[in-house]
Amino acid sequence: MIDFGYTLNPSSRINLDNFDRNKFEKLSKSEPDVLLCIGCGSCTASCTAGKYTDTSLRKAILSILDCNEKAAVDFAASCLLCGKCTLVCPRSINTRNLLLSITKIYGKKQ
Amino acid sequence: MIYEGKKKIWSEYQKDIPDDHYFYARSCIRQMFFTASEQAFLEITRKLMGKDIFETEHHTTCGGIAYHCDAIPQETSMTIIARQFALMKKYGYENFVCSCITSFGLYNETLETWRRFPEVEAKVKEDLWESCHLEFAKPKFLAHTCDLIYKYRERIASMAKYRLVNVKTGRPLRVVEHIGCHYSKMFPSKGFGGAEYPYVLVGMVESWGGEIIDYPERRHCCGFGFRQYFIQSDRGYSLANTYKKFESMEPYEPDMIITNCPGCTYFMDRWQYVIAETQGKTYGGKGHGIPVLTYEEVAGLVLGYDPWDLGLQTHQVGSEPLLDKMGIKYDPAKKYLGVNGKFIGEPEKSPC
Amino acid sequence: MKDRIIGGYDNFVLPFMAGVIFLGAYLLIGFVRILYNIPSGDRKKLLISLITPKTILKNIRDIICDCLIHVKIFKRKALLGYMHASIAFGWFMLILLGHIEVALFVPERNGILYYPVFYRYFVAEQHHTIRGGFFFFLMDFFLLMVLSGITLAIIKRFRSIIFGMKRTTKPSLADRIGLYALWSIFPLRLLAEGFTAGISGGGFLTNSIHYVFASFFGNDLNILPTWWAYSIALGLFFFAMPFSRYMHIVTETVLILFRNAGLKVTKPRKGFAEAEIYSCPGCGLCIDACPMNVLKKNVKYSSVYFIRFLRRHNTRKINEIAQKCLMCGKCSSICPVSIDSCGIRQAQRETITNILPYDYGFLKKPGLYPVPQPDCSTDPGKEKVLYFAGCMTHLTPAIIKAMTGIFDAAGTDYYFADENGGLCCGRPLMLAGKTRAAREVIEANTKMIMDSGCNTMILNCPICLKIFREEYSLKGIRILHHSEYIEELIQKKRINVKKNNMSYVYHDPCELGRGCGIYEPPRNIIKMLGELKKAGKERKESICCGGSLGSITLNYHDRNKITEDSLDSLIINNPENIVTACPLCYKTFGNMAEIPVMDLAQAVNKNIIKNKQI
Amino acid sequence: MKHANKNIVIIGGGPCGMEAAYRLKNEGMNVILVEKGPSLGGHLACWDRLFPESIKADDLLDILKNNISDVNCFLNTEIIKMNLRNDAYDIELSNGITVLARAVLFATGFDIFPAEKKEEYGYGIYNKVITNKDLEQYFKTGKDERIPANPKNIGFIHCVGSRDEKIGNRQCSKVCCATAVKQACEIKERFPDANVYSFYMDLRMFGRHYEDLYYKAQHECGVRFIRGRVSEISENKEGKLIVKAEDTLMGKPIKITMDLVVLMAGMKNSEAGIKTAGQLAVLRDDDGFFNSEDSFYNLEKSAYRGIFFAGTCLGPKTIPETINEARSAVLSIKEYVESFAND
Repeated sequence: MIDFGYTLNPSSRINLDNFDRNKFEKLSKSEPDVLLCIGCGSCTASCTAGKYTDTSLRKAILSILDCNEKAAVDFAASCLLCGKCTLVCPRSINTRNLLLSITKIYGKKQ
Repeated sequence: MIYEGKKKIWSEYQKDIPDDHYFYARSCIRQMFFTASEQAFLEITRKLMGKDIFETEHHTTCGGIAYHCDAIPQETSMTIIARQFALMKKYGYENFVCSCITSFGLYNETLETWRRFPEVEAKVKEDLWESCHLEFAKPKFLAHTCDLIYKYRERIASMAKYRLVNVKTGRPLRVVEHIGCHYSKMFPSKGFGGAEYPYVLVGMVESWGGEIIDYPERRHCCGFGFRQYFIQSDRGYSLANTYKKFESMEPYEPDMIITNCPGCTYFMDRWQYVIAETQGKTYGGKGHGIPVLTYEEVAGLVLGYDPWDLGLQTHQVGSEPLLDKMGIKYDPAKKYLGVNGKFIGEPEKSPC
Repeated sequence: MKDRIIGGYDNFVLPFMAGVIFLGAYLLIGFVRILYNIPSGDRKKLLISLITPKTILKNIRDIICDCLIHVKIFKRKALLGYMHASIAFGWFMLILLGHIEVALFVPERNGILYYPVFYRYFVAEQHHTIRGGFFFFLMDFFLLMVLSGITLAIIKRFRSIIFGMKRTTKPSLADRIGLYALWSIFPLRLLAEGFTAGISGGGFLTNSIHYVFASFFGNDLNILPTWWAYSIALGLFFFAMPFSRYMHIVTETVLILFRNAGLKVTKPRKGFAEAEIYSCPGCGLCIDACPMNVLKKNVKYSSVYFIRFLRRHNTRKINEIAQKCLMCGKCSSICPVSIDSCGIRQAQRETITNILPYDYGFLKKPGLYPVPQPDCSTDPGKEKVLYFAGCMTHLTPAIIKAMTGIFDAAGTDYYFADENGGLCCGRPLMLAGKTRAAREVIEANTKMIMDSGCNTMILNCPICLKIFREEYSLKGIRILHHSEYIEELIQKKRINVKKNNMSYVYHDPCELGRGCGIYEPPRNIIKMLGELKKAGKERKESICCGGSLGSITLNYHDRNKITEDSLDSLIINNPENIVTACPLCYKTFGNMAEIPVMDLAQAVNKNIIKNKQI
Repeated sequence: MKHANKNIVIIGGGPCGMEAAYRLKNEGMNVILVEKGPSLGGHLACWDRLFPESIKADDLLDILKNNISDVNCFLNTEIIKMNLRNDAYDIELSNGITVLARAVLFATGFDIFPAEKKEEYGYGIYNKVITNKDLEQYFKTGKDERIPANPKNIGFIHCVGSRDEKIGNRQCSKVCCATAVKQACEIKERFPDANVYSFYMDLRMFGRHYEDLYYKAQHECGVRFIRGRVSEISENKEGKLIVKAEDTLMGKPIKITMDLVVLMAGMKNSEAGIKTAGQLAVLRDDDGFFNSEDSFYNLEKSAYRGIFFAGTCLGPKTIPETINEARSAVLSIKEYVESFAND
């Protein structure tokens, strides 16, 4: 192999063909509200932890749907479960259980 | 794939260009790397077809690469282009044909800018006079050299010595056609067949007996991308683009790639080697790579020119397997012999 | 008085003896297991409590009050209390008197387990003995008492509403066996003693039975079969006991000892929790208490069923119920046995959520929480207030405005800790069972509070209050709910409020009332503002607003039903305003109430008399 | 007293024309309904079910048809000539009949945007790309060779030919969002194992109960809504479709292989309607739809006396809106006709 001083950049593209439907069905059984997100971003805007770090339920849900489970857990892992997002969600998503379920189903146990 | 649907689209994108009397402008890249292609164009049009294609040593680059790299402003490139057109007028031509897709795109862009913003045209006119003392002119017809070959495709087919057919199996060769982005993506109506399913190369391949492959990433850029290539730290993106294309076409087992753009020929050819070196992946049968040819080279092969006269030895990917498939005779010993049998040097063998 | 049967034995005692031995062995093993599973520190506490005179007295009092008399149930509903007390106390007295009789009349049979139980069979009585007559009367009296209780129990099975219960527990199989055995024990005893009364003598009840039956049957052939039946019923009951709700008869006393020793739930299924689980009498009072049960489908999540599944080790169900609960604590507060089922739930949640990944690396970032440099120049005794609004309050700016208004009116020197947003208190994490994560948050908050140099911390969110009081160690800092602080301000005349002619109803937030025991300060304040009306259910029976952070899985629509139910209870006496003292209750009610809802701070701030000097 | 001319020509036999014909007939007018096609019903006749409640389109069509069983309907007929003469329009029809109409109602409706114009989506080129209308036909007949037996992934692409300056249609077609969501639910009901994706730019669920439909699509049908316009579709070797878009909420490009793609083709003013109106030099807006006298109070009136508009020739709208417009146009026509009787 020759070092050209550059190499092939990895693709940033989401390949939805890799979507793990079984796992997602497990999640939607654990918290059916996951299906209701309309991506408005209220949760992220109100997030207590979000002031300090990249916490976002919206992005966590999207990351799961976009086959990036690791990112989903990262977006959920800094959640303090304070529940503000539950109050601001226009779709009344049970956000806390959703966040817990995401870490439960997609995260590694500590 | 519904072929009739495509035909319908093709019928909607047919442009009207004359088939003779052109002022010819060369391509910076092609005259460096694929010199024989431009020569083949002149040979075919002038000698075989008997057309009047005029060329002058006074013409220059269009400035496209510098423009697309943000190295020069649009005003500069427009003035350069105005000078080219002025030369055309000066030598008594009103049709302009260029060998480069980047130029073709930029000429179109410039003409469209002038059409929409007459004050810009007036300014350029002034600048041209101030700098060159040349009379401003706009071509009546603007064409790319592939448009002309496309126009002559049936005549070439009638004179053909070889066809794009595998002589051993009798099957048409599977050909990937790659159109330079600036041919019709900016102005779909300026290209034969429009932007989605450009017909210009498809028409040639069909006339000469080949079979077109429609692979998912056919629209994708070859990866040149100007800044992506010229800035070394971004070169990985350029490479990734090409890689994506090859990954997409690989399952169709293409026998060759035909392109109409200088950059595309260069990058689809050279990057195959870099992909092999960095990713350990080679395409084409037996890891030979997929030969990437210009349309003039393909026309030349079909017409029976000697492959080495067409400059196929200057390609990174060897064209011998393709020549064998087409049943073209060639002398391997003469591959690296230039004009008057002078040795032009030989690439190092890859250590692996 | 003398032994009627030579050798003092008959085969019919076998079922009873088998039952007693089985039960005894089961209890012994269970007790040792529980002792083994409680932390060693707790064991030491228990030992000390058992030799401390004060706790001994408390233990005796609690056992009599709770286990025998069932004072708590009496307080709720006298008839229900009587039902429980008559059976428990009556039976206890029958056993006690049986032993006294054995000790007095046939002391040589002391220590034979079955003797006091089947005393009438084994001991022939001289009818004219006054001493005997006295016991005959007592025995019959208590038997009658038990029988009356049993009769009520049977009625309750079919018409529970008479006893103030809308819903009762659905008995399990073991419960049914125990239940029918229990129902039959005493009538059978009555029959057995009645048949035997001709030989052994009897009191007003047994003798009467004897006369009635003698005129029918005229022989003694029924004596032995009825004693057999009585013994079998007892044996069956004892066998069923460990698997049924009747286990509480024994376990409850152990639980009282544990609780008075200051033990708490650490593991969901072991140690103290196990004592609690087996102490559940399955009475079902928690079913009506549970705010979730406004929807019938939620009845299955009641504490009594939670405990039943815990006994059965049905992890799936246990987890489901543990995560559904609002953790409002109402079931525990009305539980006759005071089982801390929320504690068990929280411990169960820990088993699910404490292992989940989390990343609070951001807590370590420098400058996370800017605090003012403590001002050392001023008098150290001077009040320095730190106001911590909490996450929820940031969604209710009206409360913040009212709080700062009150502070300004009182001239309080305060620092608003999370004015630009702060950390969560950690209580929601605790409630969700993420205790490890909660500790990290507590640590970060503690540092901030200690750095601020305050000596008083004011919270208007009871959720925060509970964890700050229970889990934080903030030495030298008074932690006050705003209701307590405002009451203090008024008492000290630092602020003056005017009384208006409005009427108010006060909603006890779960975390403030049942959680922190604060019931009076808000009421005292409201009384100074206007008329305080009563709610349908209040104080420790207050119905959760439905917004609780306690529940993990309860969805919005089910929560709404709870909110409606809670509001119905609040407006029963047509108040003009609803006052609460929790931002979450305020927000939850605010969305649905038809009359104005306000936080205590808002109510006060609106009626504050501004300083006339200005 | 002059002989009262109560002839009204209605151009277009869709829901709008049919409803207007019925109401005008009830008002005692002499109605002539002209329809260029072989049957009444317009696009409604091609539809299976209507959002949001999923009622059968045929049920509505039957009602509309029954109402006008005694109205003069000329099918397969076009307007050849139309001239204003003495406060009436002299209209020559392609079947040789000439009518002197007091008023003319344009109920010319809309054309579905020709989806093949969005070349990058490959309608008419790829086998597995269909339009909303094709899907309705499939729902109705159960037959469409392009729809595979067990599709794994099905994609709906919103705004095909709507909100697209490139293609010459800048306006929102208004009904496609709700249609797409309805169809997504319906196809999920047909193929429960399929993953259904919906690529939208904005979801404009403006009407009553539409949001419920959206809710249902998410909650019950598990439709994945992706906010991003599809940029291109290609066919792979197996003839499946590779769809590229951006998940704009994540800011990342997406690629997915689909077994079926449904294009939500939008609405444009009917070419036939434009041609007919051209004879009167009726003004059209930039979006191609006819211009009313004003767009608030006199929506149904044109700048010409006796020429009235109703329905989708005035812009994209739903069927209930169309029917309401038909009724309001009837009121105006009646007023107009009666103004002559009072002379």
